[in-house]
Amino acid sequence: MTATATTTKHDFEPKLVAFVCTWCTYAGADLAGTSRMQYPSNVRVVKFPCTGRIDPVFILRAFQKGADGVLVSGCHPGDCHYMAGNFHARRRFAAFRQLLDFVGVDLKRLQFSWVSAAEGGKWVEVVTELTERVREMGPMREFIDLDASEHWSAELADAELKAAYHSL
Amino acid sequence: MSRIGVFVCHCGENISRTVDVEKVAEAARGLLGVAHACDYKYMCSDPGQALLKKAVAEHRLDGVVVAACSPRMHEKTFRKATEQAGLNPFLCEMANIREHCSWVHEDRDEATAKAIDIVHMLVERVKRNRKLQPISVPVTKTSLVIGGGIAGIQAALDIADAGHRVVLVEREPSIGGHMAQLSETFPTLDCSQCIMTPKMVDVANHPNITLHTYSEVEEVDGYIGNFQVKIRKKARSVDMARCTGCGVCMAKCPQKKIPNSFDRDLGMRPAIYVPFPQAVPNVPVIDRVNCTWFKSGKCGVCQKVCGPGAVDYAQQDEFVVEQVGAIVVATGFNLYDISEKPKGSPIKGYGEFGHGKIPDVIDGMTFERLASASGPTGGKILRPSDGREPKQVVFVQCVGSRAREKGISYCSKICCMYTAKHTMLYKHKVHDGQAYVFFMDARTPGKGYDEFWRRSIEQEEAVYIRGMVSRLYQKGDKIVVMGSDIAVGIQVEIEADLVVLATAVQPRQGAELLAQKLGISYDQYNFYSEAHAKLRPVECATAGIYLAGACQGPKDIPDTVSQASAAAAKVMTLFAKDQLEREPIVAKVNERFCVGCFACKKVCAYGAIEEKEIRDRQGNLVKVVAYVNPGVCGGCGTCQATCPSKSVELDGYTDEQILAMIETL
Amino acid sequence: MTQGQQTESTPLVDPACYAAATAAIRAEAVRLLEAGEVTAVVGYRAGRRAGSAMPEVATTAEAAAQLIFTPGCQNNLALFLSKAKREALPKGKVAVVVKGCDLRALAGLIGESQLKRDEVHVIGVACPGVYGAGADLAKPLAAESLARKCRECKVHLPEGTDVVAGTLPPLPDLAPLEAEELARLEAMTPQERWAFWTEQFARCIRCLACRQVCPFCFCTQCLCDRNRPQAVDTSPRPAGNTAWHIVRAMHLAGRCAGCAECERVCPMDIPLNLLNRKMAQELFELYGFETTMQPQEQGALTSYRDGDDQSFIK
Amino acid sequence: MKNTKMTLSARTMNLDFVRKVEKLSGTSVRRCFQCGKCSAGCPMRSFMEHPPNRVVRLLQLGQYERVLAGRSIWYCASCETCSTRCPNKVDLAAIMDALRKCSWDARGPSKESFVQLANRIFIENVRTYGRQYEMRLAAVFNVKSGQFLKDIMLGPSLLAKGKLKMFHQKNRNIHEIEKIFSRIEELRRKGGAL
Amino acid sequence: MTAQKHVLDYSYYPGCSLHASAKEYDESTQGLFKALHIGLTEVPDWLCCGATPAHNVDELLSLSLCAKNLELAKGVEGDLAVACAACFSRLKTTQHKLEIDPEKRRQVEFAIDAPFADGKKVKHLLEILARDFGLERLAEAVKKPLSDLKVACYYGCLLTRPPEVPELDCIEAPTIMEKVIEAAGAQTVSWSHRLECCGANFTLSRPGVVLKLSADILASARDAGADCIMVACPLCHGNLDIRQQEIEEATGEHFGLPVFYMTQLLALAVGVRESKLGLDSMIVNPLPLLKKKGLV
Repeated sequence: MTATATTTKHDFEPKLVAFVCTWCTYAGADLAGTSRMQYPSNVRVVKFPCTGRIDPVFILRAFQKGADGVLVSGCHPGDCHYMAGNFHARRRFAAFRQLLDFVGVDLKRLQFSWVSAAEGGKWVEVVTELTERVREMGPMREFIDLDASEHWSAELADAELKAAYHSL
Repeated sequence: MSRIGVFVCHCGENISRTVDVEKVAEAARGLLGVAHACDYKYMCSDPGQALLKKAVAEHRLDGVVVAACSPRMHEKTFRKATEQAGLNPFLCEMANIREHCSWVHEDRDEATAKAIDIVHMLVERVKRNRKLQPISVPVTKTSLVIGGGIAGIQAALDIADAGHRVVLVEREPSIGGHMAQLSETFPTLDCSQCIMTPKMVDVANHPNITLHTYSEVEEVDGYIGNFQVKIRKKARSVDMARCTGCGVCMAKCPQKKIPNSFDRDLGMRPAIYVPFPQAVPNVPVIDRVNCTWFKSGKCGVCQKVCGPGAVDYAQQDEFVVEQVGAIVVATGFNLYDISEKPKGSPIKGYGEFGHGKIPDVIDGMTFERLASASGPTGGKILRPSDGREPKQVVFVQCVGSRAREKGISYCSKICCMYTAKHTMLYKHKVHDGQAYVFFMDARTPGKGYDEFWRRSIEQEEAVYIRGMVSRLYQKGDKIVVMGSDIAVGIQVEIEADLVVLATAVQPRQGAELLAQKLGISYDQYNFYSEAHAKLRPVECATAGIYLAGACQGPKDIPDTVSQASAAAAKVMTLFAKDQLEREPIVAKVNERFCVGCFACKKVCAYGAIEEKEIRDRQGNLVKVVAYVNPGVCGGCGTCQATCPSKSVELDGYTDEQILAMIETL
Repeated sequence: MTQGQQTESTPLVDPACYAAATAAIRAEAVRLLEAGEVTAVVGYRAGRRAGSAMPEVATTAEAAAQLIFTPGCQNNLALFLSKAKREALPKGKVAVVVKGCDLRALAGLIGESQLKRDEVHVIGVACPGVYGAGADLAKPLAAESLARKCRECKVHLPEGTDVVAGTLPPLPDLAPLEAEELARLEAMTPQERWAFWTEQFARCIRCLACRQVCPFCFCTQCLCDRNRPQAVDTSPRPAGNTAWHIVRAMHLAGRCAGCAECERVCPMDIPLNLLNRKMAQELFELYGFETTMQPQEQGALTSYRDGDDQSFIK
Repeated sequence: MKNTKMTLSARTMNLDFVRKVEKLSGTSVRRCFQCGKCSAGCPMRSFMEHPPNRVVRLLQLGQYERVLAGRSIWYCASCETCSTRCPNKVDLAAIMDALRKCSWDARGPSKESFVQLANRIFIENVRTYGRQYEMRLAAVFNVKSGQFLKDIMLGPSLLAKGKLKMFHQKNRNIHEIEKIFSRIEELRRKGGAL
Repeated sequence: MTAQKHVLDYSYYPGCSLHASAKEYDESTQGLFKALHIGLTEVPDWLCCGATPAHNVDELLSLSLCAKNLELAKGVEGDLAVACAACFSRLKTTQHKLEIDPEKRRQVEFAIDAPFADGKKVKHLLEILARDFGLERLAEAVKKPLSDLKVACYYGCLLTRPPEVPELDCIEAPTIMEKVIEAAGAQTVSWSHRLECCGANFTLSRPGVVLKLSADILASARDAGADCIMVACPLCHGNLDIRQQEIEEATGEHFGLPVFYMTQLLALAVGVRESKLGLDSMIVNPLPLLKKKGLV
């Protein structure tokens, strides 16, 4: 978090996206700014009214578009400006991360956090930690490779399939 | 093709020290759809804003990105400037390159690269912004107040004094609520009736207040500014217009031995009665369950003696529909009954305290009636069993409250203070009597409260014993109290003449039913929930409905009155304008695609989503879709994230906008 | 039949139980149509291939008398009652034949306001199981030809229906192949799982039969067909396919009735039900939520509790 | 006695005794709300069977026998830590003085005789000599308490250092002292004394 | 008396101990005050203040004895200088109680058969040195600074109490002893048991109590790195010095801390002859320490 942390150059700089709610985490990140705390510049913030608005598709899309890590952050339970948005989000993401895990996405690239408007320090900590972790892991190859790969063109190993193909 | 203008602010040196602002402007210029980009020392200054307005006109811009500080700082400033330049204010977005960039990074290249990315994201976003118009909802400037206790009375008077019409609905035959039952009030020992009855009369005489007593809210429809309320006026059997309140009917009624619940069944009343002499309105009501006429068709004395001919046995329940713009809920509380099984508790009441079967074990409200000058004993403290004056009185606090296994985990808040008051009232009336109080903690946060409690010990010589009572049982004409003094660490036994239990404050029975009618939320105990525990403590999550008093949680009189006035102030704020205006960040439904699964409705914390029928020209039902009431929608967007087909969209945060931002990665 | 004699190829149950169910369905269907209680009965009739069956919307007593119930009755007929498919049926109250798994779908549709309980007469059928993919329909149903979902079915006997056709014969315990497969995948490293699913999804030709057959894919406009904005690539390439299947699994989480029709109809044999089962298992472990044969007011992901797990949130 | 149940009634709570203690000590017993700060700081706490706060609590309940019977009041060192720090300005040190006086006057049934004995000898010394003579004080105490050899090792070294004087100084105010004592006794006989 | 005029003059109430077990306190006080040119005139034929035993069982006796002494002191010019913390506390308390309680005053006046002598200011030696004489003047008078000596200042319980009586210093965090000895060039240590009770009252009846309490105090001073302890009360001194060896034997711990009276150290610093300090009366021999520090 000091000057040395930011001036060190690394071979790989990950791209991070943070989906944050405007009332708590966005404000917490603002506080980190007004307190002149330092953290890696890898993160790009997308502001939402509430974590309840964040669709899992956005996370998927971010990975597909080249994000190496995704952070989702909102108000602590009970602090939601809209009363219950973060509670719904909590369930939605608990399910979604299990799904991603099941299809083989390394969950170390996906971080969830509660950062309140008063927790500038926690924002810095969460972003720094995720950046460093993802930097260590290297680029997220999976979706990039997927995007580059073409449609299935399996060999006709199956005799039945071969016969069917040749009869066309 | 969009024509976006990008304005990069130096913020003095706050941004330009670490971000190469010229480079950011140059990069912005290269973005598709950007028609103009420049940088300036202070965008928020007057010349900075003038620069923006000039550029909008000169370059015919259709969107603006100001790359500067946090939108929480200056979004309003720049949206206003954009509006003055002739664009819809919602076509202006801020790229936060100060708090999120220049202030938190030191490497100039990195910070500049990030700033360019942030600007790019916002440019893509603003290209997809829609023109939004502020939402306005008409407001009916009449308020409904439910409950005629001190909370409802205070709220009604405040709103009525501000010049707005108030409809006050009270379930009982008279307003007054619990406060009318109290003898004296802490911490000043004012006589409750003395300070309460003038307010009750004010309500009755107020030209702006329509009072419906012996009435209940039947149905509530609509939303903030526009509620329709159906009120059931229960048949009183007495014509309010004709009755003069002379009281002859009550005097002549042959049925005189009906326990009066107002006096906690200690006193008796006739079948045609007012609950207490100062009742407002002073119009009796016939208790049809106990009235001989209604039971057997005989008697009819009251009708015969009534000069004005007000007694009307044929009266039916009536329904009144009122249009109101705001609702204040002030339905108060019930006291926990030790013979009852509280909600969610596996245990049936307090067997160890005799299940309410010991006649000289009473609750605090009964003690109030005994101590009240207008009560059944004329203010003398007498035992219910034999009418003797008790010389040893034991008070037990936290009965029901703070008893998790009894299903109530909360503190009832008022018991410590009223028990202290009871010990004083007792000492004032029975000089040679001794009061004992078993307590766990004395919770006296309030102005003059702790001093009051200490006074009961230091001056009125009440003996406070820290420790809960294990058991009570009748022994001869005494009640043996088995307790422990945990400061000494030994058991204590007292043979009491009278035991007074400070029973828990609970929500009104059936509180949840009213909540369901109103569409407001309630907690695990059925207390009504406020929108925010700290910042919106008098508002319900449902817009236009406000809370006052103990229906929200245990409260004493000062807190209740404060909250009632606060609720009234909220109503007045709402009524200050003819139209309710609000930011247009609300959800909208695409009715073409909505399949009416109502997942959105399930997740909406505001109850903003309604079911809307789509009919063809012949009036045949085509389908049922969701409809977002823009007056009620809070704008969180949880509905959109939940909707499988994305048929509901939050203006200002559409999928298109968000995905476009992600696309820039 | 005792446990000891059971092998993968011995007949699972006495075929007479299907005949009994068939008779009961016919009787009920004929009665309903003749009495005019319903305008149609959605059931099964024999297909052209021996042993196969196909959905039938019977509107006359004659047609109703042709209804059957056999191990070939694989289709989930609840599908016909979702709004998207409702046009296939005549107006008015209809009756539908449902197996236990189909009934869960029907209950789900009621819970999601797609139909009202009183609009439908539900004929439950005691179902020992149906054929799986690639089964020889000429042979009686045996463990080897039983659909994978049926091997560990917990809803052989529908509950809460207007009538139940047939009775349930005793059934043997069979190895839960699907659960084993799920456990096998769960035991893999993320990289191995990614490789597994990449291989699976790469085959997908985006025919969308899975969507077509799913009772819960009742949206008139699918998110994944949209191009403005485009959240999921529509072309049948690996990236878009992966996204499609992830989004579909997410949309079905807490809703999927487990009928496994998506997997059955997939021409590329992608084990789609594994995804749905995984989600159901997680929601049960996290929130104790299960899809049931009775409509539920709140879904797993449309409700919450204050104390929900948040150990994954920093 | 210590752990037996308390039965509370107007009869069993000796509030007159409490009032007497309040008068003697000039402090209110009822003010105490049992925060325990006195016991928290009391250097003698570990020697007492009733910690200071409990002494006050028993007084509040009028349980004077329990208080006087114990040795707690005689183990108070009069360091006044309790009075100094009490949030309610309950002068517990003064209450202890008052309780000891009550016990002393009543020749009460306290278990603690050594402290009482030392006090008695001290006061007798003052009465006889006008000043305190440690040598005599110690010697008489040892004889009366039956601990003849107590502190025997200290004696010679103190004597050698000149710290123990063998002989008393003559005090010209000695008759004044006797007068003070006898007047107090007179006052007490009349029943007017504190 | 020397020819030089006194800068200040006081009447003096030494108390019983200073004429017996604490005679070095008396000697060093006399020596110090002489060196500083402060006059001390002992109240003739003063009486015992009654100390703890008197007020323990008979408040009236305690008040009467003190009132008698105050009356005697009236005969000598100057404020009343008191050396012993216990006497000081009793005298001040008596003044306070008789001021606020007319009933007690009436009875005391009857007992001593004289009107109560108001207006005599009772001052502890510390107060005289720190305030009346002044720390600057005290520092100027120092001839042999105690530079290398690390002193644990022990107030004991009674010096600053009770709180109602016009205070000598802050009740809970007094610094007056530290200030005085720092003026003499010494270093002071910060330690935890400055105000704890040594159990003085029980030295005769329950020595076990004293051993326990005093052991804690000694250990705390030692652990804080003190070379020695400085006291301003003969009772404290009695327990910490006279019983130190006994405590070491009982606890098995080694302390070896000389316990000085405040006046002994100050007198040493202002150049009073060593023989006038009563160092030889101390049970824990201070000479090795003082030699090590080059002070004797």
